[in-house]
Amino acid sequence: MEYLTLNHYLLTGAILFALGVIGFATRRNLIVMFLCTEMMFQGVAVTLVAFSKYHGNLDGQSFVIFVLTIAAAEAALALGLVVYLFRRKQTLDAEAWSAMKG
Amino acid sequence: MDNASLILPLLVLIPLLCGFAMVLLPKGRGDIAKVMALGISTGVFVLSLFACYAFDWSRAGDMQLVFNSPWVDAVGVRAHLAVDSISLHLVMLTTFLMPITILGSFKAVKERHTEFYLWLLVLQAAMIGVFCARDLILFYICFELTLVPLYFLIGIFGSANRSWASIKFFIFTLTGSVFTFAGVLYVAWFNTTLGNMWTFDIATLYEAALQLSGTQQAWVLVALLCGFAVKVPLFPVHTWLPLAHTEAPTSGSVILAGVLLKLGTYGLLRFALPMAPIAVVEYAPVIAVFSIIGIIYAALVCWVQEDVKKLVAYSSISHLGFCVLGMFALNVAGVGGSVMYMINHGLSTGALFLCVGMIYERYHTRDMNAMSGLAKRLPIWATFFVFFCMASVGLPGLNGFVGEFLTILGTFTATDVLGIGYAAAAALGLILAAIYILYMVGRVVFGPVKEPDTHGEKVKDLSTREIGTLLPLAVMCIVLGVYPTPWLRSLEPAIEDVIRPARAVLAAQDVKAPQVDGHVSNFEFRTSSLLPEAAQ
Amino acid sequence: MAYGFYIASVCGALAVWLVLPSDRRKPIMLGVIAGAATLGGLLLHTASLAYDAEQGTPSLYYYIFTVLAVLSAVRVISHPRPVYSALYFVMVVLSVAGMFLTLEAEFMAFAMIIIYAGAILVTYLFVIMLASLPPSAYESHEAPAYDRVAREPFLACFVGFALLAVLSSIIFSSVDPITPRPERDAVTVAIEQMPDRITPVLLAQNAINIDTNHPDLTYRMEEGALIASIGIGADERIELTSDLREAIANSIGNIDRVGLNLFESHTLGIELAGVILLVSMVGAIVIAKRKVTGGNEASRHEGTEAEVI
Amino acid sequence: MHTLAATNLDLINLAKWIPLLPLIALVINGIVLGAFKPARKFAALVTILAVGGSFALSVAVWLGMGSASEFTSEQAFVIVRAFEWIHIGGFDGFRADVSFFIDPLTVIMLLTVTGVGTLIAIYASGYMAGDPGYHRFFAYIGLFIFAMTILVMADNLLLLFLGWEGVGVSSYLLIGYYYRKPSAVAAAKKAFIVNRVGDFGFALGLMGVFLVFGAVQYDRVLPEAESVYWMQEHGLDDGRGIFSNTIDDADPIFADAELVIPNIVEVGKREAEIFGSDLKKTLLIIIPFLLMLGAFGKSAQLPLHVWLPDAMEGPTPVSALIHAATMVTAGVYMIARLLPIFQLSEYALYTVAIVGGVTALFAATIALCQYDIKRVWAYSTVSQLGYMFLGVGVLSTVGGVFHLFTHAFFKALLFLTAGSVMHALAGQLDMRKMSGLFRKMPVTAILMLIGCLALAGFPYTAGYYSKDLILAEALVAHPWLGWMGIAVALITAFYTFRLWFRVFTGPTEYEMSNEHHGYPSDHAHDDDHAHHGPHEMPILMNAPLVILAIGAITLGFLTHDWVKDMVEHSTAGAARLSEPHSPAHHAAHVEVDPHHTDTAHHDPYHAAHKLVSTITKIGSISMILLAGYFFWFNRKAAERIASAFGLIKRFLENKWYVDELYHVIIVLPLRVFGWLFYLFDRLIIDGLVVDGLLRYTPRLAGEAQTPLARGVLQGFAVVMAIGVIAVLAFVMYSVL
Repeated sequence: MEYLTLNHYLLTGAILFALGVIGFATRRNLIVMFLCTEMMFQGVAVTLVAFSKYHGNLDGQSFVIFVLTIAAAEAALALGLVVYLFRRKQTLDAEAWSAMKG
Repeated sequence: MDNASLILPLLVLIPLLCGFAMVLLPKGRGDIAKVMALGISTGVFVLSLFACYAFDWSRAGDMQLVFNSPWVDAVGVRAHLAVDSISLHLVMLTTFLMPITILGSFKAVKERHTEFYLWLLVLQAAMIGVFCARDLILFYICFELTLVPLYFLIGIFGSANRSWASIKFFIFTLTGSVFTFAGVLYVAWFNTTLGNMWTFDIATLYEAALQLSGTQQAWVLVALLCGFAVKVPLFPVHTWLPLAHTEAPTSGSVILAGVLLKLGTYGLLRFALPMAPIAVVEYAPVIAVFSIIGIIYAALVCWVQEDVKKLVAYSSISHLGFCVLGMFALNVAGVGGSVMYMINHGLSTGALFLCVGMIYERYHTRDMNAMSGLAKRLPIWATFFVFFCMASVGLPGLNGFVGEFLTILGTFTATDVLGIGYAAAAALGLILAAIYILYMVGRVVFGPVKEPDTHGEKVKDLSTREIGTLLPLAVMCIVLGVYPTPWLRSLEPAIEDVIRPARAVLAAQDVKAPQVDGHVSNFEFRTSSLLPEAAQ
Repeated sequence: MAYGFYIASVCGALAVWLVLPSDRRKPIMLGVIAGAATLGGLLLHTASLAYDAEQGTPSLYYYIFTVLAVLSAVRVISHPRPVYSALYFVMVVLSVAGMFLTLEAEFMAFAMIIIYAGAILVTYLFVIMLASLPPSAYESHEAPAYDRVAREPFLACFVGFALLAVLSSIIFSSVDPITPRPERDAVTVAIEQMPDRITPVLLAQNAINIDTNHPDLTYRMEEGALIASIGIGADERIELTSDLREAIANSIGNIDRVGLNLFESHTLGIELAGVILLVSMVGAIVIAKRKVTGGNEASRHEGTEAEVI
Repeated sequence: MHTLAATNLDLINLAKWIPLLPLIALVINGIVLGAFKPARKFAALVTILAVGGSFALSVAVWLGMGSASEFTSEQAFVIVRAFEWIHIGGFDGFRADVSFFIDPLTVIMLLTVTGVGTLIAIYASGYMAGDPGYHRFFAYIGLFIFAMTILVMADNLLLLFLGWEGVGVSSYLLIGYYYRKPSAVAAAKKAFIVNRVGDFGFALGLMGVFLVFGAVQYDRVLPEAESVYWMQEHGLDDGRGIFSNTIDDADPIFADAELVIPNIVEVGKREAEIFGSDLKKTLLIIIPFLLMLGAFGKSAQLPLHVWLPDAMEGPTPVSALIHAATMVTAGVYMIARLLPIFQLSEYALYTVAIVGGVTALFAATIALCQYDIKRVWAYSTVSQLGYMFLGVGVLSTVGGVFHLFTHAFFKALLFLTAGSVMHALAGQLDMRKMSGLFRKMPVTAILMLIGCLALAGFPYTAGYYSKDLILAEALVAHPWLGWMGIAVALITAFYTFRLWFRVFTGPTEYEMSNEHHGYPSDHAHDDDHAHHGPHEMPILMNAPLVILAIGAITLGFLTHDWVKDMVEHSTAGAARLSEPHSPAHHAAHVEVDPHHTDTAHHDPYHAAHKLVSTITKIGSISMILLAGYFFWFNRKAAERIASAFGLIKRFLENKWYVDELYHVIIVLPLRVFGWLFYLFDRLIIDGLVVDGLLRYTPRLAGEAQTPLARGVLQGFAVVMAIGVIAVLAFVMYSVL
């Protein structure tokens, strides 16, 4: 029972990533969209740690730290923006912000 | 590098840089802009005369005044400019027409002068660049660069439907030339497969292209035709032209008809003929048939036009049909006629557009129903107009004839490629040309006097400035019609170079002909179709 | 071999498409069944692949965490209420953390739980509370359309599972063991420790002139021991033996090692991460401090836009 | 290069000034006088001096040539080189220079053109006086004379073509001279376009000649054609020499005249080439037909005759000069000049003869029923031109050219007197509205009478001799054509005098027209005649008429032998054509008396000659009397007969409905095709394909992906995902 293959973990990561993509594309709620990006991070994190294990060094794990950092920064900024946008239009619909005007 | 080698880069750079320098002019000083533009273009013309002087006419077929410096070394792109007599004549045409065009638009352009002249000068630089470029990439850059100024000239300074016209013109020609570029890139890539370095030197690629198989050449030819046929424009990809012409300002039309259309024929001459000789020999009849359809079709369409400018635009399509036809006759007379036709069409049709523009400036309409008998009101204009119409019809002694006759003669005598039937069909265009041109002259110049409402403005005959624009053209029309010898003589060696590969293919076919059934029967079919019963 | 993944992708796509929120009635149960079947099939398939390659069967925990993670993930993207999405996301994070434990990345696992589930998700929940309608709205079908109806679900499912299909067929183009091998860890640890022991030996040998950065150093394994062989002269070599079990016992834990790795190899990265966090903090404050005057602003803004353009 | 006592090269070298003088007149009139208004009254003087100068030069060239027989025996022709024109393709390539071919035929044509041209210019200086476009008119006349002289002097087909089209364009400008009159503009257009149809044939024929003979210069083509003909006839390929000429590289501009001496060169090569190639043999057969088309267009023969009657919209001097005396005869000249080529095709000359004969009859019948004086003369011209073609077609080039020569005089006379009548009646041309004008303008009446007599072939007038020659030859060659010609001669006499009697005899009645100089007289400054009634013309206008009249009477018996001598010794000489052409042979030939060749077919010819002259003598007189009866003494009877044949009369009055026919079968379909093509262009090519298919396909493709690119973030994400998938798939399938 102690034997694992790298492929299993990669598959899990891929599934999480793919589901994140689907969620990002289908959900129209800005907050949920960001949740989905976080989910993609999760998939990536699994992959990174798996490779870290596979290669026997800790660079993968270090990168997960960075991923965490980015996720935190993103959460702070993005959620700030979401709140801001919500206050502008009273909606979280992503399509309300589809016009590219500068 | 001697001084002569700097002439060509200067020819390209002076209008380009001076054109952009005009941006610095204070706003609202259109008077400065136009005088400056006239001065610059005249200067360029003088410089091109120097080029003629520096050019060694005794070896007119060779590339001379070479300027060759590295540009993008990584892929072998070079800034390589040089001219042989064909290019030089076309450069001369460009530099000659440009001051006239600028002078002709002094009054027509009422606002945004600086922009207008800027784009004209940039256009000139690009056109000269096309004719001088000996590097494929440079050629292509200049070729496409011509689109931009004209896009703005039509889009900003055109008439009512200008924005659609400019877009259509742009997309139409750009789409075609992308394929052309793919075609020549293919040749360049093919060159590397022969174990050579990447290069876009046209002369080198000529040699490489000769190693292409027949099928490969056919594809290259198709790719080249995609762009150049649109530019020419050959039937059935001509529909952008009437629209562009009717919407373009006068000067845009003059340059478009005078020089820009020749980029297409020039491209065919420079690339199709030497790079795909086998395919050219094989498909010359097909292309000739399209040219002939264009000649007759456009001529008939001309006849039912109500808009003078549109008529002249369609006549360009008909005329350029001769140009392409002569080129694919693949003999000296045909190709020589074709090149002469390029020059002559530039002069006479350019002049016709100027004339039409003068009417438009006076009456703000080009509708034939609204005007008639203008000879009474504008005798000098009428004289010039009839004169250029006659040049356009191909009256012997005027310039149009030389090209037209030689192209048909070339077609007629090219029994190994085209032959008599093609010439006869094309010659029908002579009759039709007379019909539509005289129809126009009869309605506009002659007949009972009828003028459009000018809202109380008094219509005056041509001013000295306007005569000044038409007179040089008229003089050149006569000179080229009466004494084309210098042009023909100098073109001959260059043309021989261009058609050499195709002639070699034909010579090889002749040798093979007795064994190959197809050729013999083809030939017999062509000739026998002309035989009357009695002769057989 | 890849066809299994393709079939699974198609089924999965169908399943996700069915369970995504929509105004129309869809056979959600069918989706659930298809999804379960897909996931089960997929895992069995991978297990069999690993088995075929004689790499043994993976740990049971892996399967538990994977199933948990995937199911929660599906719920994250399919639940119409953002609060529940966020809560399911916590589940995803927890299962991923569990998976990290199976990979012997204890530090990462706990960092995940603390930072993600603890900090980030709480922020999300705050925002959701701030910016969402009351729960009653969702219950009475007055939820905003952007939560009720998924956007282009079919296309998204297609794309997502196409991605998954491609990825999985690449992943399984070769099967490689990731078995936790104590020997390998031991060797790693022993090699890490070895230089500390080598330097005094070299000093003792007065072999100062040896380039200590690039010593002529080779390792080899003999009977559960690691032997390092150092060349100090033309032919002379010194051999040092290290017991691997001892080495492991002497080695530091996962947290220390991650820390060492971070600050030894990724110093600049760590600094930059700090800067990013700082900047994002400042940015968040700036954004939050902006004054917005609600719905009126929207209409006024539209008006000015027209003028500007 | 020989210099011969009989031939003065210096004089012949003056030939290059002949076209130049009218050209200078054109430039002065068109540009200098156009810009400087007060001097415009000198326009006529400039042109008269220029054309007169050309005439003087032509006379000088004629004198320089010496006697035709001597000239021909020594050098056949002289080429005066001016400068190189179109030359491409190296030594074997196409070459056509501006250089002039002087032989007796050229000289006859030159004398006719410039002589008649001068007289008509003098007449026109009076006729056109007061017209606002005075200088313009004389500029066009200068252009015409320039082109016409180029046409007759050209040494190659292409230069001929230049003249050919040049006269066409000047004719266009002159017919449309009253450009505000729509009918004049239409007529001008018609003339040019119908001529272009002919030119189409001519141009192709020219190219055919180049393809077969490798040159278009007469001095290379004609001898070779003769030699080929000889071989065709005799089945020989013995490589005997023919004339050929060493061609020096022309000095670019104004080289001296060059005597071209026939010399033996290596020949047979090209002949062998011609006989060896099916294509070339075929071309030899069709070339004459193509050239013929050109001739028929220019000379208004069936089926391209329609433009000439309409061309009468131009000022009357123009009708006289261009559409009667000179330009329209260019076709005859061309066929005469290229006779060796026409001979090579079995049926070519026969066709020419048939078309000529049929046209003569056809036009004469129409002339019978026309009421417009100028139209009667126009159809008469078409008919007489038919005679000339008949003459050339039966190898009687002497007859054809002689008739051309005399016709120029009497038809010019007829037109100009018609112009005088028109001038007197303020533009009235309808003979139903005039009668008994003899009392008002006797001089004009007598002058026209002389012209009419010559046209009717009254014994011993000019027309009698020339017509006689043609008819006799025709009767020998193709009897049915001969008889048809005789019938036409009778009809001609009748309609000619129908006109004269109606206009000048009977009770004096007339109705003035309100038109003069082409326009309704809204500007009355020059219409003082309207107040005075018909009157005689001033002496300035009558003097040239008198000269023409004298010519019309005397030229026949005075110049009969001269013309024969000239033509027989030109390249068009029938004698040369039937003889082989080795230089040796040629030299032998010269010793023979020119009349000697006639003895070859002495008996039939002389019998025919006698027959014809008897018939025409009696016939013309009786027809004149008949016309006199109907149109002088008993006009009622004429009307009764006319009404009895109402249907035929209407048919003839409407010119056999040829115009209408052409309109329906050619013009209308072309126009319809024009519209259809335009619609096709706009709707199908531009509309459906370009704006539809080509424009909307990318557009639809774009529309299809708008859900992804509507500006919503997710769309971009999906596109990005698709891109990632594509890359991964590519990696997977290509790398892994």
